[in-house]
Amino acid sequence: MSATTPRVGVITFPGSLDDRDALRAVETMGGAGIPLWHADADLHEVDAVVLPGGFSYGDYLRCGAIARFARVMDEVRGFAARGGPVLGICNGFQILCESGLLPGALIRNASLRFVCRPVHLRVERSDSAVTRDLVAGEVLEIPVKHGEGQFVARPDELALLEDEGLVVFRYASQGGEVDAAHNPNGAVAGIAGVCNRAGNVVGLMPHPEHAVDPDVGPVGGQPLFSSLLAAAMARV
Amino acid sequence: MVAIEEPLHRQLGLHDDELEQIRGTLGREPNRAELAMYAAMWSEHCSYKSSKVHLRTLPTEGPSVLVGPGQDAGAVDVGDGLAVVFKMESHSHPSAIEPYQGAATGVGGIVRDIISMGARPVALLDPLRFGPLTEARNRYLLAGVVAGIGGYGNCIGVPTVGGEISFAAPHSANPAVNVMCVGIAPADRLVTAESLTVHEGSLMVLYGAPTGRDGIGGVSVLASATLEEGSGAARPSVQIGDPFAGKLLIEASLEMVERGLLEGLQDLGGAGLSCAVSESAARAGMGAALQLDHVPLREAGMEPFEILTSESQERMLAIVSPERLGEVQEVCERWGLVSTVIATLEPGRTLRVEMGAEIVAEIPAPSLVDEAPEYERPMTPIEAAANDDPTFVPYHGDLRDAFVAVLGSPNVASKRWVFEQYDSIVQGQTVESAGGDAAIVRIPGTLKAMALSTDGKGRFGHLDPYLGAAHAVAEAARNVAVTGGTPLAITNCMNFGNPERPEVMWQFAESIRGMCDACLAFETPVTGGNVSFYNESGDSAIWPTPIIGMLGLLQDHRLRVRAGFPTPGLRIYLLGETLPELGGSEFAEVLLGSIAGRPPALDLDRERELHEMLQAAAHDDLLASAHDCGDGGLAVALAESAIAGAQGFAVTVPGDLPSHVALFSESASRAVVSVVPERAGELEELAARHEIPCTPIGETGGPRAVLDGLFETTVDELRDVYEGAIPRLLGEAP
Amino acid sequence: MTAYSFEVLVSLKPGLSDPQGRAVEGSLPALGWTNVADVRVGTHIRFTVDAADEPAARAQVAQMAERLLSNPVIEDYRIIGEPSL
Amino acid sequence: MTAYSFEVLVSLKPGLSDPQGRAVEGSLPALGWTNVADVRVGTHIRFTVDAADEPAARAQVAQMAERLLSNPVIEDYRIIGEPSL
Ligand SMILES: Nc1ncnc2c1ncn2[C@@H]1O[C@H](COP(=O)(O)OP(=O)(O)O)[C@@H](O)[C@H]1O
Ligand SMILES: [Mg+2]
Repeated sequence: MSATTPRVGVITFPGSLDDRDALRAVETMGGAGIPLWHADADLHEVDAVVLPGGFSYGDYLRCGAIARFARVMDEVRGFAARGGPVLGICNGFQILCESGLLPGALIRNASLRFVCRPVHLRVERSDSAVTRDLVAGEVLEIPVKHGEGQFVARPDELALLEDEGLVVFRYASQGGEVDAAHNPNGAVAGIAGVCNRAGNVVGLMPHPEHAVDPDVGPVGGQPLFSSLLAAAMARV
Repeated sequence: MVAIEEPLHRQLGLHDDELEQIRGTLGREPNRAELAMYAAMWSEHCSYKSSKVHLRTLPTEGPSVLVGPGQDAGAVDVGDGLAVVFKMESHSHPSAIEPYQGAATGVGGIVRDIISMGARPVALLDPLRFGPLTEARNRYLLAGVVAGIGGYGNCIGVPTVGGEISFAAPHSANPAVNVMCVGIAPADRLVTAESLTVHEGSLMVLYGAPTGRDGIGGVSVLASATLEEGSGAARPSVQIGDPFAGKLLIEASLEMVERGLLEGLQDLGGAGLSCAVSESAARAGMGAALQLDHVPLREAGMEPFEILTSESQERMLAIVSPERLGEVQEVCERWGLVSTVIATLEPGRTLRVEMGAEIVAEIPAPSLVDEAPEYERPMTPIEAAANDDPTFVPYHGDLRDAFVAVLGSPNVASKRWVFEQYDSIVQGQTVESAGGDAAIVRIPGTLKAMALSTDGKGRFGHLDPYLGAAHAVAEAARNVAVTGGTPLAITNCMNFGNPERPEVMWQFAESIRGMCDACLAFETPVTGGNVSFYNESGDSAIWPTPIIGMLGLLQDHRLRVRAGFPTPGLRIYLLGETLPELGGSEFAEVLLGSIAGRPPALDLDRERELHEMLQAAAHDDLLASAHDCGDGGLAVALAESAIAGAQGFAVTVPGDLPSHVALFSESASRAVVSVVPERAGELEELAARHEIPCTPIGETGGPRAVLDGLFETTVDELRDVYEGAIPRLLGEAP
Repeated sequence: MTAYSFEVLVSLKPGLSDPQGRAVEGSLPALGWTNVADVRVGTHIRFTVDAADEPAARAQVAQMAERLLSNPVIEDYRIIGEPSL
Repeated sequence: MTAYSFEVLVSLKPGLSDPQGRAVEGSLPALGWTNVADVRVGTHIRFTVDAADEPAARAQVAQMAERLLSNPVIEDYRIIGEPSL
């Protein structure tokens, strides 16, 4: 591994499930995947952090409610404040919202059922940590799998979020149309992913780590990881 | 209902002569705790006392079998130093009482069987049986069971990649909920009875959830007797699953196995601590001293017999040498699991249980494990009714309507509503999940993949239990073969009524005979399974329901064959021969209201020849698609290939059978394949070499589905019927 | 007709394992709360009922709690009328 | 020290969509209840706190509700002391 391979840390919380998958995706896309442990007070000098999918603490009480108090989250907060790229996937997104690092919250799907299927996402901005290799308006195919992925925000918060352009991805048709028929969970305004004001912290419900290997699914996650690696590279 | 005046042993489900045997073994009167331990361990569910004599006849050996029946799960060598570990189990009785928790804890239980072999669980499949969805209670049960399987499986990070569901009236009172779990381990690291390295002074460490009054008498009460109306008395046995703890158990257990910290490992399932401790001691050929005071309890004031037979979920028992105890406890703590030393292995064969200063039980461990009674229960054949075969009933209805009705029948229609509630992709190895013929899951670090299928043939088994079981094995193997995989071995779950009724026992024996013959023909040994009796209410039993879980292997997952027509312009062939066989068919049930006649014949050699031909074709990358003909016959196979590939077809139905018979006969040993025109000759030659009838029937392409001279429709209409049927029945479709 | 407000609190029957409660309880010490015990997590349903009088409304709420809002196989419920919220 | 019992009732803020509440409300008419409105489903957490006195206990419960038991971005909470159950 060359000295310039970006190091991407993937945090394992008790109940994380897609942590190995995220590490594999990082490696597939040319990065060095570094396992991080929830109880550690150390990010091991990584250049980017991924909070993976799963059911941390069983999703008991609320998704992400308990994991946000993990010791490692103090480090993640500091890393994010210094501009470090942070990606939260599914449960990782929920943890970032619970931590206040991202706006909004995620509640039960409108159907009240878990849903696992490929969806299409429209890229809304090309300057976040995971979309710098993309252009706004592009459509990616990536699977979702969640029971509590309905993005919600108070009306005032939602208006602010839209005004500031913090929406990174929306559920859409293959042609890029955002409508109820292509929204798997009832998310307000079709919101699938958001970022913070600086654009370095991004969360999304779909699973890009399950969309890099063409043998087992679509490949819409590849540009997200290549963008994340580029953002990490900028810090090497 | 059990009368209050019944003596204790009978209340616990022990017969008088079983009590006599216990007195003989102990040389004295058993006390309450001892009686409870025997009752649990000798229950039908734990001891297989009614089924053992029949199970013994099954073929269990083969060159690739590493572990056969008799342990927590079977194991098969798949090369590259790896073993696939798999097993199926029923959780039907608990699911009938509380569908969500019953199904969820069923998943937890079978997953722990796989862990206890030292294997990482990598796939789940869920064969289910319900009553018709026109009844509100059946819809409630379906929704609850599916949510429960997803609720547990999704939360522990094991993908649910397949399963099957069918609906029949006899399952209204008794749904069948079976779950199969598949794991992978290095072959030389399997934890088995043979790998036990215990010695005097080895410690038994209980870790996981605390013990409560869960399912006390669960095995004996729930799964070893008929559920009476209301089932009120069984309610305290309902258990709440904790998938979060289940996930922690997977990680902590596998870390301990990988680091070589353990001498043995055992899950806690039926009969709880009684089973885990006595089995571990008996397998080691030793005795044990068990201290109940050290068992972490969830509730105050638990009696010894309650602690001994509690079936609290999410617990495991590790056997550890004293030098490794510190490391074992450190692993548990890091994963947030409570662990305590509860027992020590001792010389002799006695299991001694202490609480406070008192000895509350003292039993020879082997008497619990190996000396349960065995019964050769009486059997009475059920005569098949004569002259009611639907094959020869003239059909004057509209064939297009019949096609739509069969395709939209809940047994045939898409189960997307169900399988989209399951995480089928976690772990990143799922090449194909539910919706195809067999699920395809890669074996990490190799080009190989497992091809997994579960099958049962309800109506066939009802009409002829021998043929029903044989067809189930054949279909499971065919599902593997159409993907290009080689069937390796099976596990099974035998779901039946009350074995004390001679008709049920006969159905069981016939099913075993059918399974046995088919497994011999396909050289797919039986590596394990589970028997679920007493699936009946009043005097109405479920249909005999042997469910087969087939493990197949693909040498190169990139060569696997899909079910859908991928492109236009392909030649479509029917492999195999359609005979006039509508007995027990979907068509007969849906259009004629008939569940009668003889199921299709099954020529096991011919079936095997078809599998070998399909494997050879896949190996040469000859097929554009392959899909077996099952429920709904040729018509449904064509529709499913068209829907899956979003390609229409124009087909001429071959042969001179009446059209409805040709379309809907469920003759065995058939598949619909497609091939690029340039290679059609190769396919025909290959078929000829295998002596498989190979009939060109049409071409793929366009938006329409044309059955030449009969009728036509569109792929869009077929998709709407197929995908919409179950959501419409559940009141959720537009 | 008057609109009466009710709340129904649903919790797992005593004796049944409550994984959620256990997980929440387990997380508290790390947050500095070491003096909390017996955590049980349940559901809480709030709604209004149009009825002629309070007893009629309450009778209906009991029926609703029994048949729909709780699962009597594993849960108990409790009704609170007119919440202050 | 005394053990004080508390319940914390957590519900989604008014104005936010409540999928569970909507599902319950939607299923009522089929069961014959057409006079129910404004159904909201939330969480209900019960526990005991060891404290020197009731105000101390209550102050801690408020902190717990604020930091862990509810998500202030989308939820409100209410504390009930010493439930009658
Ligand atoms: N139908 C069957 N066919 C073959 N073996 C079976 C069958 N049913 C049970 N067995 C075997 O009997 C043993 C005991 O089964 P079971 O009690 O379900 O396992 P466990 O003790 O792990 O729960 C297992 O090894 C199982 O594979
Ligand atoms: Mg077992």
